[in-house]
Amino acid sequence: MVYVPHTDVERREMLAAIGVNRLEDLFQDIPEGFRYPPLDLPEPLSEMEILQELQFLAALNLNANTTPTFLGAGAYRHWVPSVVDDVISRGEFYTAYTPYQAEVSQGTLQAIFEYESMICDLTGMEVANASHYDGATAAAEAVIQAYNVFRKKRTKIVIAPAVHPHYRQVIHTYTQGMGLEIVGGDDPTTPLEHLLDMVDAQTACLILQTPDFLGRLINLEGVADHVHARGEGTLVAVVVNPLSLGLLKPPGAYGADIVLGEGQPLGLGLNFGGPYLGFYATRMQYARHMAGRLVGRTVDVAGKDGYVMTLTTREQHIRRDKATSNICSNEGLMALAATVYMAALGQHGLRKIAALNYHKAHYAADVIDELEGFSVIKNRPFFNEFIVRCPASVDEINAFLLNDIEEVAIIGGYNLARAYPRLKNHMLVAVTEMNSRHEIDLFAEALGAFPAENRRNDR
Amino acid sequence: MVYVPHTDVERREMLAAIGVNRLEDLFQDIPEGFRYPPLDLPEPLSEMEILQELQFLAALNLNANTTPTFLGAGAYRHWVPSVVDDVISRGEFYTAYTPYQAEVSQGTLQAIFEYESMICDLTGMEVANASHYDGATAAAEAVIQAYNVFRKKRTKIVIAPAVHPHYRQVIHTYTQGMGLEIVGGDDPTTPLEHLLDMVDAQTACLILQTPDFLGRLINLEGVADHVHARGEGTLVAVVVNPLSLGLLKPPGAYGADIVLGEGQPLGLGLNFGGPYLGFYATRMQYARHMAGRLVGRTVDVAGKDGYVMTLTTREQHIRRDKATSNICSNEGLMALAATVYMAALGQHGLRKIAALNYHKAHYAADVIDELEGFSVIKNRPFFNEFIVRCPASVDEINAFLLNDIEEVAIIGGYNLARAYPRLKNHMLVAVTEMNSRHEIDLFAEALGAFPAENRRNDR
Amino acid sequence: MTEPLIYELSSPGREGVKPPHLDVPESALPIGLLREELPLPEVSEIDVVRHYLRLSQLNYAIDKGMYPLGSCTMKFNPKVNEVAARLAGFTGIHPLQDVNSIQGALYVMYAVQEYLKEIGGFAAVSLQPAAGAHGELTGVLIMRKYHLDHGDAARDTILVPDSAHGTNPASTSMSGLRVVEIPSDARGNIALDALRAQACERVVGLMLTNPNTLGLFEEHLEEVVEIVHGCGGLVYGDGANMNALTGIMRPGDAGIDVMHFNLHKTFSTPHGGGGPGSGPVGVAARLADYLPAPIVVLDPESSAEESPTFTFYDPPQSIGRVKAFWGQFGVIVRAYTYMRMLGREGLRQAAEHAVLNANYLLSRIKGTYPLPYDRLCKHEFVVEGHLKDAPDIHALDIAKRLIDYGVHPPTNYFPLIVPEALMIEPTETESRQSLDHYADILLTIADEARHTPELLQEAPHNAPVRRLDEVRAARHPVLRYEH
Amino acid sequence: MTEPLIYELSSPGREGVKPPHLDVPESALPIGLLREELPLPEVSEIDVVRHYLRLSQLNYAIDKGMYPLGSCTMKFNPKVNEVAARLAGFTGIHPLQDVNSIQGALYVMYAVQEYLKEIGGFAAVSLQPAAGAHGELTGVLIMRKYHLDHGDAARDTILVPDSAHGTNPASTSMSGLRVVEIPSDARGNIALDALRAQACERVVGLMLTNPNTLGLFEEHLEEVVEIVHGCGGLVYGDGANMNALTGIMRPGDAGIDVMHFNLHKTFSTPHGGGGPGSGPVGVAARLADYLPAPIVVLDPESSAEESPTFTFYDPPQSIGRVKAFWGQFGVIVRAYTYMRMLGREGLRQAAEHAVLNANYLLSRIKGTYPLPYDRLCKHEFVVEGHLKDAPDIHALDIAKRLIDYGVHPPTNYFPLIVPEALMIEPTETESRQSLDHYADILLTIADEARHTPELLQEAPHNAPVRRLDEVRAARHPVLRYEH
Ligand SMILES: Cc1ncc(COP(=O)(O)O)c(C=O)c1O
Ligand SMILES: Cc1ncc(COP(=O)(O)O)c(C=O)c1O
Repeated sequence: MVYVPHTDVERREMLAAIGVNRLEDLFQDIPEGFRYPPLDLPEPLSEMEILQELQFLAALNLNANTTPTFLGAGAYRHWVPSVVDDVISRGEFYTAYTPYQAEVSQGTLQAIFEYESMICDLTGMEVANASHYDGATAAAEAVIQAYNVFRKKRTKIVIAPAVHPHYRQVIHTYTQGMGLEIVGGDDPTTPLEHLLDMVDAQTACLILQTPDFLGRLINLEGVADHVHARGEGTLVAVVVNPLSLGLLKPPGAYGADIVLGEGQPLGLGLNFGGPYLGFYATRMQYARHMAGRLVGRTVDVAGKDGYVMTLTTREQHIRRDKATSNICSNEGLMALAATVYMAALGQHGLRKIAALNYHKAHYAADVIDELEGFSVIKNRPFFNEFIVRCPASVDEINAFLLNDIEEVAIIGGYNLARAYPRLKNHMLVAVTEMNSRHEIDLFAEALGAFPAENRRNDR
Repeated sequence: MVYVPHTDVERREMLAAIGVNRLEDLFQDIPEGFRYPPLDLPEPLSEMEILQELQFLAALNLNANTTPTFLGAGAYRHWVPSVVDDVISRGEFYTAYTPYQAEVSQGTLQAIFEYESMICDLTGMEVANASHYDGATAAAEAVIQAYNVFRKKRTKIVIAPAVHPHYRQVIHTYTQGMGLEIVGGDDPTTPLEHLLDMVDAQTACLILQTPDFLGRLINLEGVADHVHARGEGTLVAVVVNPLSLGLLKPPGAYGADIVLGEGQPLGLGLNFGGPYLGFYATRMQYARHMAGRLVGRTVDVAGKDGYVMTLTTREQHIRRDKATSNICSNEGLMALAATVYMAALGQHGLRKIAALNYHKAHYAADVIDELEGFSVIKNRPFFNEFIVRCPASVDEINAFLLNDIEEVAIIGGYNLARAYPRLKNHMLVAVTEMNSRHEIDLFAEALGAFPAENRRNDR
Repeated sequence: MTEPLIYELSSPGREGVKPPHLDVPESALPIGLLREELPLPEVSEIDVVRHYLRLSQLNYAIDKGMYPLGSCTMKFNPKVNEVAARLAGFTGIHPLQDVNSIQGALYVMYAVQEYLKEIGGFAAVSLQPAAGAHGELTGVLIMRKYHLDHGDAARDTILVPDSAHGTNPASTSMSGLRVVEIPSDARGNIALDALRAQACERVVGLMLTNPNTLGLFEEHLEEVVEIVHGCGGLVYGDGANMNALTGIMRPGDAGIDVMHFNLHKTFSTPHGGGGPGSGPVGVAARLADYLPAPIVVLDPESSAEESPTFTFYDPPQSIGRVKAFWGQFGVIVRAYTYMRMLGREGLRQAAEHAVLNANYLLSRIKGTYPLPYDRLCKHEFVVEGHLKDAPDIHALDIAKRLIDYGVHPPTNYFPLIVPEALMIEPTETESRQSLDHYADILLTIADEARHTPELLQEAPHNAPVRRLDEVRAARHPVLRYEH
Repeated sequence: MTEPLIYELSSPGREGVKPPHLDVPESALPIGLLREELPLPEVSEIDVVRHYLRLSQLNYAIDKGMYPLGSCTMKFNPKVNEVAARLAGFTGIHPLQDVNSIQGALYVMYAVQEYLKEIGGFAAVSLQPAAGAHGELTGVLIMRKYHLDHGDAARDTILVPDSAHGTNPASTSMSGLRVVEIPSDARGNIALDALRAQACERVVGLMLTNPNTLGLFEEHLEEVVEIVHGCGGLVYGDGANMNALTGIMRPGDAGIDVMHFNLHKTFSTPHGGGGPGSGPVGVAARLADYLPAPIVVLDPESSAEESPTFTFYDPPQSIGRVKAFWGQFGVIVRAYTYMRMLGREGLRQAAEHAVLNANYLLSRIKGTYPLPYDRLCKHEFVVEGHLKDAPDIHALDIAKRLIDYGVHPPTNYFPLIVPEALMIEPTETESRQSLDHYADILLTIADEARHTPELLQEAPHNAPVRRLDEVRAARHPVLRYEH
């Protein structure tokens, strides 16, 4: 046997206890034609062999953590303190499941309660759920929440075109059967005022992002009040980079109804895009419209404090087709990682990390802006990501950075033309606390070395 | 502050409670001339920065685990199942200390009890201690045990010249103040009978090794009886590769009084030579002469089973200068790793790993023996290490293997001339379960490609 | 001892782990946009370590003992999975890196797609969905769009058996479709009459869980598929229970058109206290073009024999993207490790022994606990947690009493069609000793139920907390720490 | 619940984790040499994981709470140390690899040697010793050989203060030398008269622990060194207590000739449930040639400025090798990480706060627990675990009662010169809150000692086991599992 603990004797005895002769007999109820098909799958490997193969495969990838990297666009290379993995590697955490049995799940439950509290503190909101799959699906759930708040009577949704394009796509995917009218367009230069003008009393929600996909910080002071009035209650959902909130005003402070985003910057590795963490917070009045799990504090029969999953009547296992969402398994362990990250850095550390991102990005913008042929778009404040106008297509420049610099590979920024075809030759550059000054200088130098013969003036 | 948890307020209040003003005041009793010296040490680094530096340093080393490696000579590249690190990474194990308070150390104590039991089972002995620093220091402690058994009246020690040269050196270092006469010489071709002839009634112990440093398996059947008789009780200590005991007769079965060795092959990484694990077992009659910690089973006041450190009157903290050894901290965590390794593989797995080592080494010996200019010395059975006579100095061949093979670096075997100058051009080749057939063939091919012009006939 | 909240360990001004140094000049901050308070905890690393270690010890987990939560497949998660997923070459890649710099990762994804195709009998697989329910939504949207694209706009109904998991109807309604519930028959199968009655031109498809949540194999599988296909509908398979069938039967062979897999169940990736999961979706050939974009394919420009390279591909009729990036890659690496380690033979054996274990445990308790459907079960079974001669005892009491014996209770009160359901899924990684231990406890508890019912009603007695007041939690919700 | 032995979980024929495949032809086995039985456990990986997880939860550890074991410096072990030591480029190197292929490792060793030289005020350092006691043996052998090589063969005595750790006399006698004990004076210093009386031409050296095991700095340090040097002896420093002095004072400056460091105390490497430790030895210039071989040096052939390379070097008068390879490399990497992270400033602050914490805790309990020497302490202090108005209570009772409160007891019954000693070393990584908590418990216990002494005498009450019968363990030793 390859993996199961059964010895031959045990297996025989167990079959006898059941009253069958062979393992195959347990599958009599499967139509014979389907039973035991030939399977084109590889032979078993031992642990040593599979690890050797995986080491080989892993080595085929370029590790951004040890490569000068300026790519962000929704996933960021941040430093993860060692304590995070220490905690989430504990079998008691990662081999447990959803805390259905509260009495033997207080560790998970209390940690979720702490997570919810920290997300509230970070965003300035009143209630946060236990997680979504990622920022994009959290955004889709915001639309659904708003739709439900208005008892499916309002069908218009306004989404800022500079909301992460993947998020906008996922919202479209999720809601394709709901008959919604989604407006906002995809011109990222659309002024905020135009978007606000689209809000009307049929609008369930307006979705904004700051820093937006292009890295720009949007001043949303007063916007919620305006939208609430204009839309007669239209909800304002703000997508936000949680790390930026170490520095920036929380959306709760300027009246947002829903704050959500990708929690990956809070102590999760790049991991080729997942598992990540959708965080989601709203106002208490909407708690019962919210998707996802919620943990609350209560007491046991002896009066001792304890934690339980609560307000579960929103959920699929109770309400089935009337549930606020179909979500069941979420990103529990990733939420734990973010909790440990926020705790380990604490308010001082998080402020410092946010400031490091800010200062380093601005330093990088300054040095790049000085390069012949490259210019940084600086008309808006930014956090850790900014736009560089380049003298050639971003793909060409990135290929040059990756392959043609001596002794080093550099992972360049995101090609904005992919998301916004009009933004040809525009690179979205991300800089975090992991980019040393040396790396930034190297990057600028490499950009500067992009050959004249490949530069074009037609931009 | 760089690392301590104290806030400024707390520090002030604490100083006030003590009745001093400043931290410096706590050091008034230090002569002023010595106090607060200038220190030429580097500036503090954050966790991210030091890890980046360490990643850089680690990458400067050639990782034998991912390089075809044929080097052994006392430290072996073996596969370590993932479960080993999982267990020894648990904070409850690795951030505890010696289990002085048994009631809150039952985890450590029971694990040591299991370790001692497994070492007894593996070696065929009656009692094993909780560990020594490594195989070499365990060997030195065997000499001291024997010396103590004969109440320091016997001063002659016979050591086989094919005992690991480092072990012999450490024995010399340890015992340099004891006035012992250590005989046995350093000609590894000395026949066993000659060594046995050196034993007399003044001899406290005879130390043998199998597989010996040259990889040879020595048949020790009857040797202990012979030595006991000839030496009127002379102790026989056998140094052994614990993994070989998955296949081979345990020294306890042929009458050894002490069995010891390096536990590294039992689930410890190469780690550039440490931390390793000295294992040590003896007969019950000598338990009170043994060095190191011992854990035994007992009961608590309610009659429940539990484990405690016992027979502590042998130890330095009780007996001070009369102790059997000065050992205090030992290799607790490494013993735990070995315990988990032995448990995880179990009797079947350990047998199989031992057999893999045996078969692969013999396969390698066969293919190398066929190479022009290379011959394997096969007059004795071997386990996973054997001698190859080479057509040039081993250092030259190793440099060739490391640097001159296309697309791959190979770590060749041990240059026996370092330990035994007469064994010029003799390479000690180790082959384990981690050497795939492909690696072995590659190695043989590379040896075969050693250039004719660098070969010499003067051997 | 109760563990305080991490907030309660704060000391004003205390710093945690140290961020790196600032090695560039400071820039002016955007004054109007800055926050004032940031009321996060102020603790040191040692506080964090101790706090979460102590919390962790309040948890039960697979790594502590048997955890037979029905429908969840709480099998052992081999430790090698964790090592594999933490290889720097996997954890350190950015999802938007140049495809030439991520070939190792793409290979793993490609291989997992291929293996799942083979295991499920499907023409194509997407790894993007993040969990089972996410896979369901994906699958239902695929079915919906398929009909739309074929001019079948009137189809608005999904048939869902009454034994289905709550995510099935919930996914349906999220897709904007209508749920029609189909009852079960006396043997736990889908009631064929009822199904026939509902099989009409409004049907998008049927969501079939097989083995169903009773742990029973659908005995009329071929008829069921025929009926649904017959009315132009598609059959969705809820693959949460594939641990019963891997290597034994390929759902695609039986006509299942779409199915999600739960890598966190069948393929041994850890449940993480509630996630992350991974819910790849496999589809029959006619639905391949509808999969969420993108999926990993062999680069058509590379030579497959010599050195194949991999790239992303957007299926032309795709329902769209269901997640920001490519899927739960870290989970996928673990599943790959597991599948490769077990191989053809091992995967089949895992299913066989999952079924062996469930039937064995059932055989040990079935005289004692009422069994609503007395058939060979598959990987799990459902009994009633309600004993004739202990009328005041409920499934919940039995569940809580199990805690006192140091094991984890089964799923309870699901599936809904069995009163006082106890749904038990031991999984194949439990040894016979472990099953016997669990059975012995269940038998002891049945005895206690009769003779000392209060022991059950007041259970648990020796858990970190006693029974918690859920009503209070819901009536007076305290959902965050108040400063 | 008691956890069975791993042997008791065995099932005959059960296999654990799977070894790799045999990919070469089998060879004939050496028949006469083969074993028959191999009575190791037969368990699966899941059994192993659960068993050791459950065992681990029976332990107390720094990661659970304060662990003020005097003389052991149970400071927090930063988690980054563990990551550092597990980098594949460190764990995967063979100790006998070509030096050109291990330059990163040699650099780390070289740097640690340099840092320890600077911290200790020494001319040279060897990292080979595996623990403190091993360092002592090394140091004493160095002193012995130094005299021998200088024709001073009559020297056979090591002076050891009565407050010394047991390893000091034990190391002395292992070196073949004679121990002469020197008493302490009323302030806890070495009694100078007694020292003078013994200072003669038989003296190899004095073993000085400073601060001593009472946590007190030797107030006559300069006289002590002068007296010993005056009679031609050397002064050995037991550096176990360097956590009080790092960055504050360099022992070498005060004339200490040899000293071992405990990396597992002062430099935050974890104690591992009893080890591994690491006990590097630093020496003054005149002893540098005696260090155990080999040590790491700058390769004289490399250009130190451009790209220095490192190599091994055998000191010419070396006492020899004390360990098979180069030292506890994995421990050394952790210590390097710690030293670099704290840097000059942080190392000094660590010592300052270690002393602050000890004095603060002392200030909180000193009215209650008798303090034999009322002075400023350094990193630790010793009180009597014997209260005037609770004559039947012993240090052991207090220690065991502490367990009931969820903290770890101090060292007890050491040093031997204080009756009923409780030796308390909080370390700098404990916060004020943690110290107050511990002090509160100690004060509560003192109260209990007077009013409910049986609570102490029967303690612990809520540990995994109650007090264990040590006499029985020693009289009827059961030292292994019997099949
Ligand atoms: C039968 C069944 N379907 C679907 C799901 C949903 O899967 P997930 O939790 O991964 O979303 C579950 C989860 O328990 C299930 O048991
Ligand atoms: C003062 C003193 N010296 C020496 C030692 C021995 O150190 P090690 O346990 O590392 O051998 C100790 C250990 O506790 C000690 O406290």
